[in-house]
Amino acid sequence: MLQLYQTQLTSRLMLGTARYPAPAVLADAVRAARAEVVTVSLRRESAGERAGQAFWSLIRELGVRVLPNTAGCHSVKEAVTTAHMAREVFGTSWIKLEVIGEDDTLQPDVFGLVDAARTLCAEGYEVFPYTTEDLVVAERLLAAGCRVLMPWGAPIGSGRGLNNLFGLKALRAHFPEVPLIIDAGLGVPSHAAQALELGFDAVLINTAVAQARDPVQMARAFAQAIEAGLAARAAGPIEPRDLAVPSSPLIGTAFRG
Amino acid sequence: MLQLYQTQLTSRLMLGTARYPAPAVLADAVRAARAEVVTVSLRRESAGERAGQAFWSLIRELGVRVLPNTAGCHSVKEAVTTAHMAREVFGTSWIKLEVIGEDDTLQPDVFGLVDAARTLCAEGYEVFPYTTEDLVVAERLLAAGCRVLMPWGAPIGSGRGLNNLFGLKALRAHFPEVPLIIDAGLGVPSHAAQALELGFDAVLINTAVAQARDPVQMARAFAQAIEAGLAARAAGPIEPRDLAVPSSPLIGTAFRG
Amino acid sequence: MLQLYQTQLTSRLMLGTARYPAPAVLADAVRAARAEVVTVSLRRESAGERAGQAFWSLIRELGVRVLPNTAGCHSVKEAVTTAHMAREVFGTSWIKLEVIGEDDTLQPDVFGLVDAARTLCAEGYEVFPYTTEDLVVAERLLAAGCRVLMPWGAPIGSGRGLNNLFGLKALRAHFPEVPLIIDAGLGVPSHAAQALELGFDAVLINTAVAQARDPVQMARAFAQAIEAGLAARAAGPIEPRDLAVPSSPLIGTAFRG
Amino acid sequence: MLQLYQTQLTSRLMLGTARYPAPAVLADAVRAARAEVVTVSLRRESAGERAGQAFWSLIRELGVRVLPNTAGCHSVKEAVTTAHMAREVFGTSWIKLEVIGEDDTLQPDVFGLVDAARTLCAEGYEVFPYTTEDLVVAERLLAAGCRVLMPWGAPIGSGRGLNNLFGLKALRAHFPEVPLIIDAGLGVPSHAAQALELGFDAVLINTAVAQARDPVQMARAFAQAIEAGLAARAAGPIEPRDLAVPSSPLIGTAFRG
Amino acid sequence: MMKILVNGAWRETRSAELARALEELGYGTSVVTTAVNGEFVAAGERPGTLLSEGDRLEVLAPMQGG
Amino acid sequence: MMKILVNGAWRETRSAELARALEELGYGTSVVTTAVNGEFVAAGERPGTLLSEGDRLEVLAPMQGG
Amino acid sequence: MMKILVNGAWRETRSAELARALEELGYGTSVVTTAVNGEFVAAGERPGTLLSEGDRLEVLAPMQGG
Amino acid sequence: MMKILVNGAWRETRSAELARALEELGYGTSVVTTAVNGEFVAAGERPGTLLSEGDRLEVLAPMQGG
Repeated sequence: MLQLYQTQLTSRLMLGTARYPAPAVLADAVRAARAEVVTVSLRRESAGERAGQAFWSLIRELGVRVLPNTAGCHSVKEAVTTAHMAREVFGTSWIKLEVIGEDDTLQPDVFGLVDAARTLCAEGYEVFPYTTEDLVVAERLLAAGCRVLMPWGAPIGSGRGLNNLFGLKALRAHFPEVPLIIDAGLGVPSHAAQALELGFDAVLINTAVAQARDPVQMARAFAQAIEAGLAARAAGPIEPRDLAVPSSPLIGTAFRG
Repeated sequence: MLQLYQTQLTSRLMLGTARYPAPAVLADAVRAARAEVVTVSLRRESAGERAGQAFWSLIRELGVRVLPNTAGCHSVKEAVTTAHMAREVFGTSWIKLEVIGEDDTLQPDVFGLVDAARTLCAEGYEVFPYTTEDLVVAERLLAAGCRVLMPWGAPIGSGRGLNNLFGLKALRAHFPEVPLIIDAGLGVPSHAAQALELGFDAVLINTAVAQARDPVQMARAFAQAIEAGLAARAAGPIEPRDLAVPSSPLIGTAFRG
Repeated sequence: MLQLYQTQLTSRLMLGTARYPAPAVLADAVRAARAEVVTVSLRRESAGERAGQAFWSLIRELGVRVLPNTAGCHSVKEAVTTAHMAREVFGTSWIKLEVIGEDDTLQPDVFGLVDAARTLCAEGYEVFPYTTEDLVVAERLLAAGCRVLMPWGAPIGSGRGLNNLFGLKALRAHFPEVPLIIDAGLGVPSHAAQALELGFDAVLINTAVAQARDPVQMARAFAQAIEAGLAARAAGPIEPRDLAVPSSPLIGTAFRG
Repeated sequence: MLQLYQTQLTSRLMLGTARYPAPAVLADAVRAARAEVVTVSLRRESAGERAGQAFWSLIRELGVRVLPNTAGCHSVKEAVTTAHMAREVFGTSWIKLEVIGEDDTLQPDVFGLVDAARTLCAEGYEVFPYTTEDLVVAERLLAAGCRVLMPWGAPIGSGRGLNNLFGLKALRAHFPEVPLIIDAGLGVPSHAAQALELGFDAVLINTAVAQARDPVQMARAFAQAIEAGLAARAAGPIEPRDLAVPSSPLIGTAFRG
Repeated sequence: MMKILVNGAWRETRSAELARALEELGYGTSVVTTAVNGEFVAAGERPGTLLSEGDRLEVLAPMQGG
Repeated sequence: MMKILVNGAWRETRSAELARALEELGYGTSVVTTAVNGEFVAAGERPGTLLSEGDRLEVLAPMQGG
Repeated sequence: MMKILVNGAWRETRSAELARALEELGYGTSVVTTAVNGEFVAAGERPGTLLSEGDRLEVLAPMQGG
Repeated sequence: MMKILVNGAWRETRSAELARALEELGYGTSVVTTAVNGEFVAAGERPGTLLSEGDRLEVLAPMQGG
């Protein structure tokens, strides 16, 4: 079981809800992934279209917990206001805090992030900060009151996998007790399995599922790979070696005088 | 379904039977892996101990297909004789052909391998040659009559994963129709998932399962990861990109004038 | 020519002065490297030993420009006071600003770094901040008044080379006009050549030279590699490709019908 | 000094002569590289054009040793006949033996290579076989009489650098006394420096110089990088570490109670 | 009549009170959340919140997000 | 009595016939496969196969393998 | 006599004035730079700077650095 | 007159002797090396080497190579 604030979760796969070809595909993907948490966002609602209402009905039918994000926010003020609005409409104190610092890489502005986290934690939010692998930033976020961190694997939507393996391993080693969820940048299930094998607690996937040719099958594949990675971590993997070790025993080999 | 010679298989995970802490663990691991094929070997039998008899009973009870290997053979002659002996005792024409060329890396002797493959294919064996990622060697093995290839991922027992990714991708691209089974060198389930994602047809694992702290759980983890990799390949993964793409749509973003 | 604040430099190799086997070796290494800038530090002087006096004489005889650092400082206050003291004793407004955030990786505390940089830039210092590859931090340092950045290659003394290649390339691409000096973590000359090939302007080396078996020869090797990397960048390298292109022309090949 | 058969060489950079924008550029590049050996080839000569005569005059004026290749040969027979012809026209027993097995990657046909090497060594040629990193193939080439090996770095013209680092290191470790020259696939000088740092004896470059925007400057850059790599190897580099080690001594740090 | 900026577009509203203005603008039964001039206004405060000419009103609803 | 090398160790056997020699050596009911001087001898050929002094006999059985 | 912490060690000094105290402590002709209680004191200010019992004095000099 | 394949193209030559045929084909003073039907013919053997109708003659010269 994974504990995030007061919530116990079985699934280690969180799913983003954006960029699917159709709402029904999203719903099937969530079910295939056996996801217990999905991320959601806020946008301007047109009185005529009422697109948000349909989306919200869909999500509620899925019976999953929602983790609202502050995607697109570039300032502390925007992020905090968005968090306030999200709590009202989604009825949860969870907030995936994004303060974007740079539009090409969509990377976190770690300064704004820590400020906004401090404000929101003080107001009783349960903050899931989208951050980098920087240990010192992580320390500040924990000091601000965060009890979960969401380090990036690679830039959002890039599909590159765990880009800075060394840095991510150091982060994991440094905070053995803090739930760490890899958010963003994974492309294929083996990336997710690797994250769990390295000891990360969960993974949030969006683009890699939603933009696959078959999102539902891909959601299922990620779920399996994540279970595999978690199990492998628990099963005590072998250490990599430089030289070969024979798997078939050499004692009793025939034709050896 | 995967067709290897005349045999149709569902499972993409073959399991080696060596180096387990106990026979019962091996049996449980095979079941947990849902493996349909296990590799076996021959060794000198002591009349008193009759160790081979007990092992052979165990394997037969598992009801899996066996793929005998020629592990430890350093010459064509040894490998061919071993194949003859294996066919008799295991009652199968399948032979995992290993001709070892170098003891540190246990790497294939590609010259002896092609010679032995030619002889055995002519004698009606269904040869599974343990080879490198060398395209030209692969071509020769196919010309010799092999219909399946088993390229190494990394040196046996090293647990390094797919060492020469570029070379292995080239091999896959070059022989789109030939069943290719990654044999040797994988350490964790994410390595196996990656192999399937890249289009390899199956994976043979031994040390990474047998020497894990909990082999049974690790066997299950590999099985899941391999299913995940296969499904992901079929589901059409996204292409990796250099720059970030927002997963939350930017249209309708609040606070933007 | 490389311009760092008002100073024009020819050499792209800066040398640290610590951890050499003997002062004479340091002096020879500086000469072999044809370095124009060396980094220095401050420490507690014992009235009896006067070790600092001897070191300072040695450096002055070398006729190089010094870049004092704030090594070992963990707070803004310490770093700023150290900078004040360094300016007095070394007679330069240059300061290599280090605010260490984590003792295992000796990585920058980017929060303290930006604060200290703001203070020191306002006081007229020419600040060389030791930072990470984080683009947003870089933006803040530039906004604070820094005109040069010193991103790490890898943790200090690790000798790993450019650890986060993707992040460092993004940093270079993002600030094409800012002098970027790779500081820390390089192990061998090929690492330094690579940094210059990627467009970084200079490299600061200490451990890799000082702790080599022959520091003087290693200093010369780094100098050459850095010149090579700079020249290669200017010479317009080929793009890497996936498939092979024959270097010997195929037109006119013999024996082709 | 590097001894290749009976010849002592100072330079560790061999240069290919193909694909330069103009003959004068080639000549300048050879001089800038301070190369002592260049590779050459044979092609069909048109009686009217006499292109070969002009090229041959150019090479002779450079006063370098030539290493003729058998580029484009796909069979043992072609390669052996080409070697015979090359010896006559170039007046050298040196032959860079290429037997191409696959046109996409231009990779060696290691079977044909060993056969042709055996024939040519028996005829008194000094054979420089273009081969893969395969240890067993290397063993066969040495048994055939080769005293120098030319393993590929990556497919010809790909510019990828040392593709299979693990395999190449194993090759170097396995044959500590055999001159090993990296042939093909390098793109930038840092790749070449790395090859020398790893203990390879020399490097043959063609495309990366000839197709650079400024081949002459690039030739000089490669020469420098190779000298740097060689010197670094001799100077005893530091070992890479996982954790950071401070380069500025911590003893005597100010403000520490 | 008063001009305010609703989700970035100029709209006219007769009512100065936020709750009524929302109804007037067609959001009567929708699940939305609001901010005025960058400050969150909770649903319970909408009846007492008065808009002024030129105010920036954000009316947001659930959307897909990553 | 004849000395032969059985699985790399010198053993004595009375019978020169492979099938009987195997029984004598204690492999009577075991699932084994044999080679004499590096050549495979199938089970069906064991009765007619005669061993000579100094022959190398391999008696192999199933084992764990990777 | 006054006790102060010089580079982390307790020392006694007769003079309360920083410039004289430095001479007394043996730093008369050295190239050093000083801080009192974590604040930089420039060389020119040393004559007018008075130390108090328990003050922390840092006397630093150039050293090797990376 | 005889037809032979010179560097992959059909040419006619009056002389059957390789040395003369090369002169006839315009290679008189060039540094070239030759093969007939895939076999190397050294310069010294050209005078005594006779060509036959349909022979494949390669006339190669130094070229750029990698």
